[in-house]
Amino acid sequence: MKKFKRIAIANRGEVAVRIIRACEEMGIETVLLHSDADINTRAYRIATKTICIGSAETTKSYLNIPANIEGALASGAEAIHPGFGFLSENADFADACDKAGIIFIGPSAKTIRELGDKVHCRELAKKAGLPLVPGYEGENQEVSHMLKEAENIGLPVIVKAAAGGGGRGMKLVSSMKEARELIESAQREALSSFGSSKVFIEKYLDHAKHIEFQIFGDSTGQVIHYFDRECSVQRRHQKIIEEATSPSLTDELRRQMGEAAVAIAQLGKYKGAGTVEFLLQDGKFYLLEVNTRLQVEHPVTEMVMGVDLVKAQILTAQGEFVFNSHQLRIPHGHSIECRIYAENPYLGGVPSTGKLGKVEWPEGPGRRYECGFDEGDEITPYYDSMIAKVIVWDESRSRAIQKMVYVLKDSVIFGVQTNIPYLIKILNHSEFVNGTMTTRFVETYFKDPIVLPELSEVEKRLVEKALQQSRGGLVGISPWQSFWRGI
Amino acid sequence: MKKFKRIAIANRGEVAVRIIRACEEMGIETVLLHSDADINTRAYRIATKTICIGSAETTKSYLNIPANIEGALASGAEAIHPGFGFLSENADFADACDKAGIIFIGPSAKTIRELGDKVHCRELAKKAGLPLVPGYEGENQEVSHMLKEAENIGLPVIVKAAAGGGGRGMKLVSSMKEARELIESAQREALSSFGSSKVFIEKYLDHAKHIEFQIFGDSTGQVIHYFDRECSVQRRHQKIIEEATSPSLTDELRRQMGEAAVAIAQLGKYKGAGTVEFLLQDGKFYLLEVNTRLQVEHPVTEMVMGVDLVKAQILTAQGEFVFNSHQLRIPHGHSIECRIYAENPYLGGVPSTGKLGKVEWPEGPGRRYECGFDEGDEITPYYDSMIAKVIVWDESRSRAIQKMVYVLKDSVIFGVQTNIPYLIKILNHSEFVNGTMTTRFVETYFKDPIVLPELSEVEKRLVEKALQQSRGGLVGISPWQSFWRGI
Amino acid sequence: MEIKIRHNGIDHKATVQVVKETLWVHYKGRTFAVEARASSRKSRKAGAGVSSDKVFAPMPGKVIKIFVNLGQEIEKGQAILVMEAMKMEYTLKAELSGKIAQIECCIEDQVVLGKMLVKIEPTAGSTAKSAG
Amino acid sequence: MEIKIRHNGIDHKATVQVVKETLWVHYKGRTFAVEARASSRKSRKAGAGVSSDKVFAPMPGKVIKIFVNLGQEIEKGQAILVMEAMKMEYTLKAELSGKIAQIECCIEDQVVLGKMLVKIEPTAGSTAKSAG
Repeated sequence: MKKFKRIAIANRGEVAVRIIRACEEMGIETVLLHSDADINTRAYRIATKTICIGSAETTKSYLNIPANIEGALASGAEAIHPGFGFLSENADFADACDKAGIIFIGPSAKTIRELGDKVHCRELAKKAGLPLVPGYEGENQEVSHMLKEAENIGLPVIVKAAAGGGGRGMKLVSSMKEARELIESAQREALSSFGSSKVFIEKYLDHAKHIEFQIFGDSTGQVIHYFDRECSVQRRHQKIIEEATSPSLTDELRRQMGEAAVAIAQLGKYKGAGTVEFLLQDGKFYLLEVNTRLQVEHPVTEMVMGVDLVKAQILTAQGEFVFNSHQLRIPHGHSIECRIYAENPYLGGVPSTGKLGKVEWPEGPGRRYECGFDEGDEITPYYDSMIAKVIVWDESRSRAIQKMVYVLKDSVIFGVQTNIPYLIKILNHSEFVNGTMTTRFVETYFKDPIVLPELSEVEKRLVEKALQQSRGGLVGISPWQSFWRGI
Repeated sequence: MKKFKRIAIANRGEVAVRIIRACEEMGIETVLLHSDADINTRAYRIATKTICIGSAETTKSYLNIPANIEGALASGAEAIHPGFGFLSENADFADACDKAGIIFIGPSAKTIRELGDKVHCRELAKKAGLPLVPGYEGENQEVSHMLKEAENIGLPVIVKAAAGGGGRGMKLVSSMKEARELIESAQREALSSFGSSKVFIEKYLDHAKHIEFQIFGDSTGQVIHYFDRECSVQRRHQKIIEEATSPSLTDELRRQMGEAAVAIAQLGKYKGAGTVEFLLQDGKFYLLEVNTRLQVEHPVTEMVMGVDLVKAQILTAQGEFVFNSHQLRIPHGHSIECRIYAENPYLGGVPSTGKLGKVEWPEGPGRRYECGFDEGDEITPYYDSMIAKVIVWDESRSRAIQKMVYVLKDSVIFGVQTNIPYLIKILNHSEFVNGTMTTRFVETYFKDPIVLPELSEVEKRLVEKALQQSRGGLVGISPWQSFWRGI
Repeated sequence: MEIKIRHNGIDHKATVQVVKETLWVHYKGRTFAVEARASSRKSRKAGAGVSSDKVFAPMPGKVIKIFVNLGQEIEKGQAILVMEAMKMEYTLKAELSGKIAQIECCIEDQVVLGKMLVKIEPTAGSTAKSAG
Repeated sequence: MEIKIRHNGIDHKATVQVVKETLWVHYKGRTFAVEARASSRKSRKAGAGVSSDKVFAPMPGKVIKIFVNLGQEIEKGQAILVMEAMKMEYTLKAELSGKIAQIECCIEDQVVLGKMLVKIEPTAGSTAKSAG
């Protein structure tokens, strides 16, 4: 057992802020290992120390193992928190940390290899008797071979990065005509995002729900779960809205799936925070994958379970986290998270970059904002476009939805377009309200960009007044001679 | 059962904001009934409608029953939420609402009279077999008579407003020499704060803890409790730091006190949110009083119990709140609240008024800020000096304390002095850390104003640089020729 | 900045700010942006992206694949090129049928927002849909 | 405003703001305020309140009780008057023994922060404690 004095953070944006806040409260200093493009971010401002480890390109900085290790060593950090994405599920990075005498905050390299690599994970799952989605996970990555495999499994199939997660490099193939282009594209994205072009193919369940269990292994090797989340609202296989607990599980299903999640985690000797993802269709569940890291959507679990997963990760790495066996683990109320993307919802979600103007997240009970940027910061095109997460908690799901809609409307983000109007439409959709949405919900109902509403009379008058004031009272120029700014 | 479209708020500051936020999320419009001194406050800015009901003096506005009723009627509100303080425990106000056809969000006027008036409450408690602190609650308010009663009970005694709460008009009498002046002073404060000079006298328990239970009566007449809070950290009988749950109760004591709290609330046919306050000394508890309203410290209960008491109040007033008997009520983790007062901690807490500069409450998981004012707002001398509340939640008490200290240090409030340095000293005191503090904790260890620390070299250099920049680079004037600003 | 107007006897409040020549407005739960530059007459209609006969870059990013050649006949809806930004790929498609008249980018080009990438000469009879 | 200085080779960052002639500084978890007016030579030492031989108003508020009369002999620690602000009463006490030399307020007066309320002529030998 060893208390950390200083932890390095091999990440950026809101998750870096999340980790720094936990460290601050625990009296631990932080070192942000950042790229040169991330000087104007909240994490940079609040970290105890900052070390620039490379240029904007992720392969030069956030994916660069030697640079991260060097930075951590130079700063005197005793441990590294990898956050999510980037190197968080990279076993080689965990090994490199070991070798350098730095504690990697996460499961062991061996566990990451066994559970995090989807191929090994599927083998382990078979041993544990967990149901799997039919698929191809072979070494032969020739596109022509992959095409044959896809045909064998039967369309629709999904192509996904073997080393990936979070929807990156995932493609849905519905017809053989487009199969070649999609497989190639998935391989390219896998390479640029995860450093390996390896992909595999899986039967696509076309009316399934995405249900996942938060698992945790304490310092003594005990593994438990902190109940479930539902993340069926996905666009291009990337989660947009997550909630805890799922509105779709019966007590019996919840029990079975929770037991399955713990079983596979135990087989992998899991330590720290992880997630076992399932697809649920027609009352049957299938193992999707295991994410051997903190999840983007971990806050909804924290809200309903009354836990702090990041602190638990750090305490586990210190060797002093042990479950209290007397404590009942029961979810309280309902929590929803919306991911705020800097993108133009009126153009189908193309990224929107630029300098942030005013950013206001209105305070209130049961509201939590995880944000990596403040007014004056620049949203650059180099990284994921998720700039913040809005999390709400309330006593019931319907109240949580109502609260989320209100909070999103009341939040102010100037300088970049965001998906907030899109999120509000989703939250108000009857399928979401009834909790019956599947992973195809978004592509079914929200395939097209949403329509930019015309300005009302009042809105036009507000614009006129604002422009007059900002021009120091210069009048006579109707803004309607200028044009809408689409991005 | 009737859904409200519009609720009037007969209050100000952070509690008005709290109520408006709850209404917004429920889709209910709000009408702020405010004094003319409260134009520059957050509640004024975010309410759907605002109606000025009188001048700054509380008797002309916030304590003026006809003005509040008129304002509510004029605005078309169907219900009034009284918040806490002001008219919240005034049975005449509840009656006036009834008469005007407006729903008073709180218990019935009859319940307020029976439980809220301390004299009636003690009678009811005797019926219910609840242990009481010895005291005098008679009608004879002649100071000479009160002096005799005080002598009979035996010093030390406490003098408190019959209609009051929250420490207002409470005085501790330790010697007969000062008794007359203190009784008179208590009567004056009672008159100015609650409109009645009636006070009563009670034996002072000199090493007691203040423990209270949050009770709630639903629309069907069922009464339950949402566990306990400890509020032993009091200065001049005003709470400063509160927490849920109390670190001082055994399971058995908690059960007994909870049952006693529910018993007296049931006798009073309690509807909505209320608090039963006890003193606990040497393992024995005594009923202190019942507060027939929302409590300032209600957020700590909300954090550990997973409830929203304000929404529950509104739903109860709508006649649609019914407890779910299947739901387990178990506290999760620990929550602490610090009241932020605009006062000078280096001068024993004299009020500090003025225009607010920068106000920054740093975001993070398990942090909640209830604040009534923003940058540019004026803190006026007319009202209570509590300008905000900082609430934290964490998995354990020790972690919650650590988090609170960090959060208080990281918060920025410019323009008025606050009690933050004082709070930090209290939070770090071993009695508080061990949870052994009594209601005399503050007067024992924090009687004297805290000492204003000398500026360090670095701080002096920061001041020099800041002054140079703010004067547009004008140099050569050492700020050490100017003087410390005490207030 | 907070502004207030009176319209038909009712007050309306909004939060507004000019950020880099764009006016941002938050009013009644909706945020929208308009060009603040008075002299701007240049049309940057809703959206860059594919607007009538030109394919614009809908975001800053990298061109990673071009499917068409100069002079090639294309169908409405046909993929023109692929851009990458923020680690995601976006396929830009033709909004009308015609012939590729101009290609203004190369593979691996970093392009700025709104750059015209490809121009299409419409087939007679194929009308450009208004991009509103 | 954020400012940064370098001291002994280490960077120190602080948040600062001038509000109404007072400079406010937040540095390493502590907020403090100093007079920003360069010309201010007037001593407003830590505290108003009772400072040596004068009783100042420690806050804006109302005088509700005066216990002393002009010329009256008083003891150190004796209550001089009661002020009310924010619904709380504050008793101001003498910091030294002496004779009331001046009374500059009446009951019910609204007084501003720092106003001199009562002046005491110290008894020979009674020294004013520094108010620091």
